[in-house]
Amino acid sequence: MHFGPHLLLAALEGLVTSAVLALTALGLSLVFGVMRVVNVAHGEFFMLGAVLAWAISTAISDHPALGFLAALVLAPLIVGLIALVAERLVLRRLNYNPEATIVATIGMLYIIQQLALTFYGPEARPVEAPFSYRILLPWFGYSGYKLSIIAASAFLLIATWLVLTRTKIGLVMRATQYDRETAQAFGIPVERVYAGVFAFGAMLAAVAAVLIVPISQAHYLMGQDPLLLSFIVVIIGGLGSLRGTVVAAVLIGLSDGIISVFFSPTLAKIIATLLVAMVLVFRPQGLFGTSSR
Amino acid sequence: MSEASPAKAYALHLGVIALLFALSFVLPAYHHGLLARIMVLAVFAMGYNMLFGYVGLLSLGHAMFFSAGLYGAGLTVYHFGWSVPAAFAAGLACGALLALAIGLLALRTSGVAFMIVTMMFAQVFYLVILYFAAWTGGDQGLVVPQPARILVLGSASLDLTNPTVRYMSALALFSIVLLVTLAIVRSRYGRVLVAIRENEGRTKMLGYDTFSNKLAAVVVSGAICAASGAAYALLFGYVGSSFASVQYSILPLLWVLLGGIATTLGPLIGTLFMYYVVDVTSGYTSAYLLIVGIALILLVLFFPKGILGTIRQRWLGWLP
Amino acid sequence: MTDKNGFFDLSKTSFTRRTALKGLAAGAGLAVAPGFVRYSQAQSSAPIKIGFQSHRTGIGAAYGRWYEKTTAAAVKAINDAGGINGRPVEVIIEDDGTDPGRGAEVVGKFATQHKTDIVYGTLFSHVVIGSAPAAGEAKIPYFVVSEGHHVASTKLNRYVFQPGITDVKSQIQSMAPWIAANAGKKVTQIFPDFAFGYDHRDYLPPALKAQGAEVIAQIAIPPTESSFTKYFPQIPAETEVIYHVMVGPAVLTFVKELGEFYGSNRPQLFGFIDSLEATDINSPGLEFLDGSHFWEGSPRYAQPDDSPAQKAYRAAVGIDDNGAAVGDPKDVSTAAHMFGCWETLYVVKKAMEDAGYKGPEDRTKLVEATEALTEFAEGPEHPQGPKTFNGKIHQCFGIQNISKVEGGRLNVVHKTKIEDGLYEPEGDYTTQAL
Amino acid sequence: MMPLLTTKGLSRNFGGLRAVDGVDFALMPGEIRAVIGPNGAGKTTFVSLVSGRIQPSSGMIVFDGADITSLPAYARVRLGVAYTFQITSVFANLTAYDNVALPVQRTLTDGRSKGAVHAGVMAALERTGLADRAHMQAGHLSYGHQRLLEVAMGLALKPRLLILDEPTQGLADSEIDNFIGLVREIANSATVLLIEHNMPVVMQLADRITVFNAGRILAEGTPEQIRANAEVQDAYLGATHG
Repeated sequence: MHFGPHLLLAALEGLVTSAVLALTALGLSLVFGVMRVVNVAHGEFFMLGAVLAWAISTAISDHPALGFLAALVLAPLIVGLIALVAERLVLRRLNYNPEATIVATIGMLYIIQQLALTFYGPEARPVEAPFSYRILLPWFGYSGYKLSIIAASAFLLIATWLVLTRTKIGLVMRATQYDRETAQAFGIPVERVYAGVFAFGAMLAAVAAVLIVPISQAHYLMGQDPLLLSFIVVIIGGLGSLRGTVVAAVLIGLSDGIISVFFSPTLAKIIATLLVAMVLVFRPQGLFGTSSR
Repeated sequence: MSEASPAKAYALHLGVIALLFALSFVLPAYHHGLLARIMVLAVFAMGYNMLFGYVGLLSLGHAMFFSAGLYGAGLTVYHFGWSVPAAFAAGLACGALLALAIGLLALRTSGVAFMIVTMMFAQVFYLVILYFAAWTGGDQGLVVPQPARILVLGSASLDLTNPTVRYMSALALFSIVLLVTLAIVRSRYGRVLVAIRENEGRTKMLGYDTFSNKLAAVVVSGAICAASGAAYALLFGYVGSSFASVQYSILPLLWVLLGGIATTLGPLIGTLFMYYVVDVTSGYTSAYLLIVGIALILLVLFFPKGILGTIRQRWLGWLP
Repeated sequence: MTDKNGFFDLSKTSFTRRTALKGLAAGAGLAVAPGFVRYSQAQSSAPIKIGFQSHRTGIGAAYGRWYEKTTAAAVKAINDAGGINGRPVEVIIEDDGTDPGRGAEVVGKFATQHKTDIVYGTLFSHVVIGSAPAAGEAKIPYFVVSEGHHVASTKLNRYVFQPGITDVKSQIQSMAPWIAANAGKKVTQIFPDFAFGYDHRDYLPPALKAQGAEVIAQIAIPPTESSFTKYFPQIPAETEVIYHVMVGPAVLTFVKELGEFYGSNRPQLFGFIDSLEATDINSPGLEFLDGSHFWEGSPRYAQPDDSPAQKAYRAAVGIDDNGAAVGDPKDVSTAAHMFGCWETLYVVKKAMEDAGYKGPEDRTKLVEATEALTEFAEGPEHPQGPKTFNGKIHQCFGIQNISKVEGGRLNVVHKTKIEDGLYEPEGDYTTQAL
Repeated sequence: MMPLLTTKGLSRNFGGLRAVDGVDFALMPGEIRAVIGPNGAGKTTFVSLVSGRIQPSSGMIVFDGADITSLPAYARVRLGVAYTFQITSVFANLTAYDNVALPVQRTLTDGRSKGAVHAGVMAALERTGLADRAHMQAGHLSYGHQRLLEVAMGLALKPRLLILDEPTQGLADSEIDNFIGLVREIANSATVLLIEHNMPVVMQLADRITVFNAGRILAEGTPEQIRANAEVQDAYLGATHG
């Protein structure tokens, strides 16, 4: 294949990765930014979203689109509820201590993973896409559903951005993020904000998973890579910066796609990871973060 | 940390070593073998604790130091036929040099960025092992040939595959590292490390070059972890990339947190505890990870300072 | 041995009752099984204990579950027929987490705590290689069902055997003549960028060259990859055959994306079924595979010319004509590999009986007796087909199947000969001390 | 006599704000110098520049004849520039003993003092009256004692220049009297640069006073001269007391 189309394909693939990554990472970033909690179990919420999507769409198997839509609504809600319970039972009782919450979320990771293995099983299971339209380009074919993921993700990101910047909920969240004590003094119910943010973060991961599952199957170990990538995106993008998170997700997604055009894939991963690490070393506040707070 | 009761502390540590020595003669074969492995991995945890517990630097990439030792020792034996001591030294040197390089870069960051940067460097290290599969055996790993695992000391030769020799070698390494750790922690240098953990800015204003001190701590920590890795390769005969994966960066963190952060004996206790929880529960259910997860959460909820940390806080304030 | 029925299956009411009934029936069957009764009455001979190192968790869990089912079936069959040397067989399972470190510990646990007679069962290569030193040091025979070339490479030790499944080097070599003659001469390989893939990378090109075909491109894909489309442009346009071998949970994605990329206008496809073990060939998106060919160790779908032994084996393990669990068509087995468990256990039985094996003190005799084996005839004990065994490299060699995807099932179109897969031994374990 | 500390054209900008603006300053050995000025006058920024906690935008700092402008903070401490924090920042989780042991072992390593850590620590604790609390956790000490511990740590550094940033803040009157005695004693062996709001303390202690306003030095002189200076009264004293 010629270089131009090859690059186009790599870019398209990169954008799909970016779209899913942006949603997942945004969830992590909110939790991290507002609560200062490093949620190691974030990838497992992602996995739960995919597994639930399989369960729901299998239960409603009349029409793939119907099952998928039901999953798109229900799976995040269930995951959000689970996150809420976890927040109540564990994180709150730890008073959101950074180190303690890392251990606790590692514990959650094990629990969720094991429950998925026990009840869902070790197989990778597919979910049918709501529609299967193959876009025929002059050089290659491309999945229409993949393009719709990009659109759906963009829509969700804009909606989240509007909520964060234009509504009272967003204001309250930002105030809590800026200074917990002061927010409390101003009568903001910090604990409720935290619970809401944690659940919302998990829901974003679940939505991302439901979107991706028709092209990449549900599997009980699928949460690992999104977790690592999301961490990277959050740090590169700068803490609690929605714009930074999205830009970083696009950057990571595209570079992942495009670097692989030029290098052997494992070498490409080595170079990409090293590059990102170097960015962190020499600009630890991230590319878009402000230097101090 | 105070100058009080050094005799008590040293007596306790020597007592633990004596106990482990005595156990060699009474333990059933299985537990004997398991304990040898636990002691080697407890060294890994002690190396991790050096940095995490005493300097307050939370790394998520220590698997790279462990596997630097593992491969440094394993590959020199496998490809060049080096002797056991030379291979061990090679592993140690690999870990220390890697730690120096990583420290110089990663210490420019702090907090969460430090966690992520170390994790990413470890990921690079892991991928490099896969990339050079022709040398490293990639994800399958390599078996260190049994005849090469014989330690020749003058006229005597010790077969590291023999259970008793292996146990005693593991105990020797463990004891040395334990006493070195204790000495460091109680030294002036240890006091500076704790000061950096508590308040780095203030420590600078007492005339300490905190960067160099932290760098030294990263190197010491990396070297100890590498010693553990090198011993693992030589004593258990296998090197593989799974030891460089993220999981093996998280494990020492867990062991240390369980046993008691910033306690000299905590890493041993944490490793021991975790191993036996997995070992016992896996006998009853394949869902033992569930139990591990629940145990972690309960521990962090009710014993946030870990087993030994809680004991120190409630009863034995003098524990180092 | 637990049979993990999916939670979501249970939630469907139509299955609940059936699953429960099935469980009851199985329990009743066990209680009245002749072997069971005999041993509980006799109690004269202690059981032979086999330590089963199983991938219950971790990346290998889908295989582990089916390996356990096959093992349970084989052990039941062996015990029903009087056990080994008149002694019943007892299987003790430990999870290795598909991790080489834990694997070595588990071998130690079998040897020193459970005091099993042998260790058996492992699939994933890195676990085998990681556990082999522990087996060698404990001097406990270690029978693996891994298909890796590691045993035959003679880089492990004298206690490790692979007598139930052909190694991958031999499999690849025996595929080459058929590919060159039937699929095409210009081959592009797509394989995972780790050891399993390297076997294919290294052994296929010379094998094809010997048949007058050539590999024109090799595309390695990193193990962490979950999306593959971006690699497809590297496939040269003149490619006649795409030779693909992917493992892990992302393989379905791989095939689907290949389908989206090429549509109906595709080169010939030849793959190793490893890509789709435990996956329904009729999953959405896999229509693309129709007309393509796969290597299969043992056929997943029942074939018209199946031997009575093959039929009996399928019934004993509990897989239907489509290779799925009886009663749950969605629970697809790892048929191409798991037969190796069945056959390995029968090899163990044969070797133990040849050696007059009485207990752990006879382990060296067992090793030598196993090394003395040369041939396994097709039959109830070896339902996949006849095999030869090379005692010097501890590896068996059998026939391989090439199957075509037609109408949503895999039909065997070619069976290779054992000779197609033979190669020069790379060493000799029997010269090592016991 | 050569000044111990001089700054030439020392400036520091924060964004658009010139917190310290071209300050020329000289301090003679053995002096007790007070720096006063209204809030935001740049006093703390100035001493932070001297101690090396922040880097100057321009200008030069000379200590004991050597240019230390580009030296990192810890290196200045080793030369003898000690700084005690405005906000108490003892190591709360360490014992008082360990808090003081840190600076003591530092000077021992540097060869600026001799003997054992233990003797040095106890000497510093005794001078500040904390000897009987040596094994208490610093965080459990009363506020006043924490301030004293802070001073003890400064002392233990054997400084040639001790910078005290608002040392009497939050102290009771009785404690302040003790404190004044302590600073006088310190001045026997070290030069003292004192930022202080409490004017009676300043007037009692200082040999000379430097007045900062808007990042610049407004006036400098003996306490009497400063008290008489009309400009200072307008800019500062008037503002505070009027």
